[in-house]
Amino acid sequence: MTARADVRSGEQRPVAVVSFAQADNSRREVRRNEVEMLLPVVSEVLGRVGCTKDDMGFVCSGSSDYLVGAPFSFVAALDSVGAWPPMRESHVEMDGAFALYEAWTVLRAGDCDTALVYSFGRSSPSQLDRVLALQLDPYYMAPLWPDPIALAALQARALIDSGKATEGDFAAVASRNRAAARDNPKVKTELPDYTAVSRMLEEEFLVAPLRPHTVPPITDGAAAVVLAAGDRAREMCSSPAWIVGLDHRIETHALGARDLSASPSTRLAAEGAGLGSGRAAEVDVAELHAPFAHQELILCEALGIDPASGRVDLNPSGGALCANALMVAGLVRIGEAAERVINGSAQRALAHATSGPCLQQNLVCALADDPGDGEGS
Amino acid sequence: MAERCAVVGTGQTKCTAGRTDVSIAGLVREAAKRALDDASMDWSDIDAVVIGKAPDMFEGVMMPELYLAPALGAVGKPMLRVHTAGSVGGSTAIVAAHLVTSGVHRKVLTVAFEKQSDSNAMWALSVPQPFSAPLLAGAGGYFAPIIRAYIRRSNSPDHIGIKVAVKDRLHALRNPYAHLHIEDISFEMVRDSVMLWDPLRFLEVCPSSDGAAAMVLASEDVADASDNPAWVHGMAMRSEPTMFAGRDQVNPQASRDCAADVYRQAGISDPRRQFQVAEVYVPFSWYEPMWLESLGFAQDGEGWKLTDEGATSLDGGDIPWNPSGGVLSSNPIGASGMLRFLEAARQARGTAEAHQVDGVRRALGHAYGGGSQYFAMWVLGADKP
Amino acid sequence: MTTDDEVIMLDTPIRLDYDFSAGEAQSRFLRGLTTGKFLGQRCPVCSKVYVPPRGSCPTDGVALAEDVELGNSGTVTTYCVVNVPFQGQSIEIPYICAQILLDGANLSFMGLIQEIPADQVRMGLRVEAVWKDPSEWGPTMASVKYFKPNGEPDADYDSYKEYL
Amino acid sequence: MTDIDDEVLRAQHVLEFPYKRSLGPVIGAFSTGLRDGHLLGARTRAGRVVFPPTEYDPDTGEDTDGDLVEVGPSGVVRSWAWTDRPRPDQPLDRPFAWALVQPDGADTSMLHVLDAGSPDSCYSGMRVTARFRPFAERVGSVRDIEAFVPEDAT
Repeated sequence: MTARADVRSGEQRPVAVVSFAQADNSRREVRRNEVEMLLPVVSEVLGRVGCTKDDMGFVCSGSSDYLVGAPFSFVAALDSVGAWPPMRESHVEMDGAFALYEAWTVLRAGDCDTALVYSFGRSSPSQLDRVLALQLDPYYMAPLWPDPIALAALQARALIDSGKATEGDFAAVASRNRAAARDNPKVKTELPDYTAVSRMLEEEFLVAPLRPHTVPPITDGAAAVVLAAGDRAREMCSSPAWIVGLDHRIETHALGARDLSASPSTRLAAEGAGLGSGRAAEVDVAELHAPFAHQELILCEALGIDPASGRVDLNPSGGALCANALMVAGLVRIGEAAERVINGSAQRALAHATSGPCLQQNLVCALADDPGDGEGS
Repeated sequence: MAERCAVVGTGQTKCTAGRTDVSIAGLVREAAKRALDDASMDWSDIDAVVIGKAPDMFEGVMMPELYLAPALGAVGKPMLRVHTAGSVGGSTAIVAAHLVTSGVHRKVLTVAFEKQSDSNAMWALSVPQPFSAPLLAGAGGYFAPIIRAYIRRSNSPDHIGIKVAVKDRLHALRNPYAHLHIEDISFEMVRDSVMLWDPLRFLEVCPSSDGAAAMVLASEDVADASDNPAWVHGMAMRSEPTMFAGRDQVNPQASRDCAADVYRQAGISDPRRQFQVAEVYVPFSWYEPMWLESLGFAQDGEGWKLTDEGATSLDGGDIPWNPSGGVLSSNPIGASGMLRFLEAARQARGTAEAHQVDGVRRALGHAYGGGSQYFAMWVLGADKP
Repeated sequence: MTTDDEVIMLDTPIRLDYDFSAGEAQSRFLRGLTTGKFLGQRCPVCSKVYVPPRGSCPTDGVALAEDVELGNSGTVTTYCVVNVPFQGQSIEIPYICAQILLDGANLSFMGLIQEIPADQVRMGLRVEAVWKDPSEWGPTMASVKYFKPNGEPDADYDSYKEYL
Repeated sequence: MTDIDDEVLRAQHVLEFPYKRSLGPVIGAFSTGLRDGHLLGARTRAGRVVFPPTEYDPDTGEDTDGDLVEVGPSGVVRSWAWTDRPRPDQPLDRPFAWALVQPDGADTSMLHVLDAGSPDSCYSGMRVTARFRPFAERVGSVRDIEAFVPEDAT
């Protein structure tokens, strides 16, 4: 705002992801608390671009008090950054992907050139099946204490009923993601080693029609990203992952007022990010935040990506189905996608993050090795 | 890059100890609909919604933006949920303003609320944690020692806190939305109220309220077409750690840095003269003189003198502080910061009715939270920057 | 049916159980309490000693590495007199809640002051920890009953003014 | 206990509060209706009936009509998910199906449970009806409906 006279050009300067780091996604992090998990991640993400905390113009984080079981849990986490001298800092009670969105608006407004975004979430200490019931309408749904697998199962049933997918399709999604996760050293969620669809379909139902392979593991994790604008990004990174489009949309809340077999908010967010009208199918890699196997199919349909075509490398990280640290997994999707642009293995990438039951809220981020390569906002 | 931004609508609920006539959605809609009406807009006019509140444990609803999205007309739109402790209402407005200054959106609805009566504020603010030290005294017990340190440092006379408490409650009598309306408030009444956390008396402490606040923020083209926009001349946030060696909790560096940043943006060098009004987060009476100094309205050690001479009163003061009655008169925690930011907007727009200060050209809105470690401020002006 | 008969409130009790783990740094401090010791940690960058340690230096953002054992004595930097019966608190009011800076530490923590009339507590008062019987020591600050005056002359204001 | 657990202290932490929620006019009227054995929905400006009713149109945010309309008590299952392992505090302690039930006369569905004995008897589109708790046990909560049951079983 300060240099308004100089910068009111109408042109938005480009913003890029220049660094990404994540903790091991573990089934149960017992030894370290949230701050102790974050410390090495923040240190690594800054170190990769030769920065210290003092180089960051803005800091934004994402986390949830209910995962910790304590109010103001993000306050102590700030200690992992070392917020001294005082920092320009903010926090969303959401996945870190939405913290990244906030940081992106700050950088676009030209108030500063760099931002650190981080998030943390340990699901293992809590009764996650009960905690997540508290995300629901407190009058009509939460008093029934539905668990997240039950809600996802209602969505999976709706998808099957729509004729768009089968249980075999769910298993195929799980098989591909699990195979990919084997190559991801950050996934340590103790998943079964088999990937054969036939074997997966022999598993007993958790909540029908969902079997264990369609459900994410309880995961503890932390992640961080550095954003930079314009020339600063080019200084910090030889091939920044430019954010050429970023948008997110939310749907109504009552499950019974939604078509659970579709994701109109993902479609809208993709359009807003410049990846509508089939353009999402032209990216090299897509990291979709689909904690449940059937949700990847719903997202692909909304984005216009045909999983069978092989044209788009889908969830090369193994996806949230194999490592789903709450409040973290969305930011990890952006980090994983950006990493592939930064290391040159992809020119264009799509990252997606979700929030709420049955994909209620969805964010789409378009990344490219060329800042001019996008039509998004 | 940085587009101009203005407040074109404000709305708030009546604050009470328990808004038991409404649901959570009903509470936030009451504020949001008033803001939309004030802006002559409808739900469909809004591009994005930014909501803020303090810990989810207050209402026992995790990430309530999910449940509240349809109640705030956000379906099919972007929605963000901010949480930065007690400053959250102010931070939420700033996050919403960034959606406009970044050129991403033109019309943003921002809402903050707390429905503390669904649980109990004292419990929700300090849920006992395993292994942590037994809780000794609650929020007042955290801040009272800091106040004692201020009194020692400034050599302030003991009655200053009482004067602030009386002044803000007198202001509240002009504000129909305020929680506390103590018709016969007096120096003696405050002085004789029970000493809770010495040096803080019962009537020097904020209440626990239910309430919500909302604003419509707009881009320059939209604001130009509205009657009386309050333009954002500057906005800033600063945070520092809760506890570290050598921390000045009386006058935190984050507070001073945040003020310096927002003043630089708005071209403020003499806040007492250049502002006509300030709405500042004062949950405990003594925080008025402390923030008067920290925010540069008075020299170090002399903030209490402004209070003592009545400079901060609506009745004849040259720089009224908290014309709405402030946090001391209404404290729905998640909304409290936004109520400060909102009052600054009403003052700059000239819509503050019975608590309007004459001739406001620039107003300061301020919020803080945590252990005096999270700060959010904005400067609004009647004129386009 | 009368209006009095309408349902206007709903009870929705919520209980969640957590398996809380203290983390490495806090665990070391808590284990110290089980042996009657205050264990702090020193920041490798700024050399300041934090007790209780928080896992990292809040200003430098680095892990604290070096353990430091502190003594029992310290200084009241500031305090308040509590006159409100606080939830879960069984101490007779009024009582004194003080910020106590242990000798050798660079961060104060809140503690209870006893064995002195409330109106005689002052900033700069020198105090020492009164521990419970060793059989009652556990991984909690409750191993310390309270702090009491240790008889030393008051500390000079300049010695603790940075820790208010 | 492993060595790691020995190094790091752990304890059970209970986060518990008896929340009391005020309902406001629409949820209050719905709850009163439930207590009295009726299912009530709210009409939107576009003429759709939202069930369970909210003060607002779930798609647009517009106010709904304050006068609720009776729906059900029978309706159609829109989706269902069978569980053999009910969890604590869930409505039934024997195997059941979670279900989205759209009562006759409503345009949206409610999350509740279906007491149908076996997954083999469940299908989307099946007709069901609400089985209320005895009047003396009803308080105006969604749990005043014990479960939905197949209509042909009643």
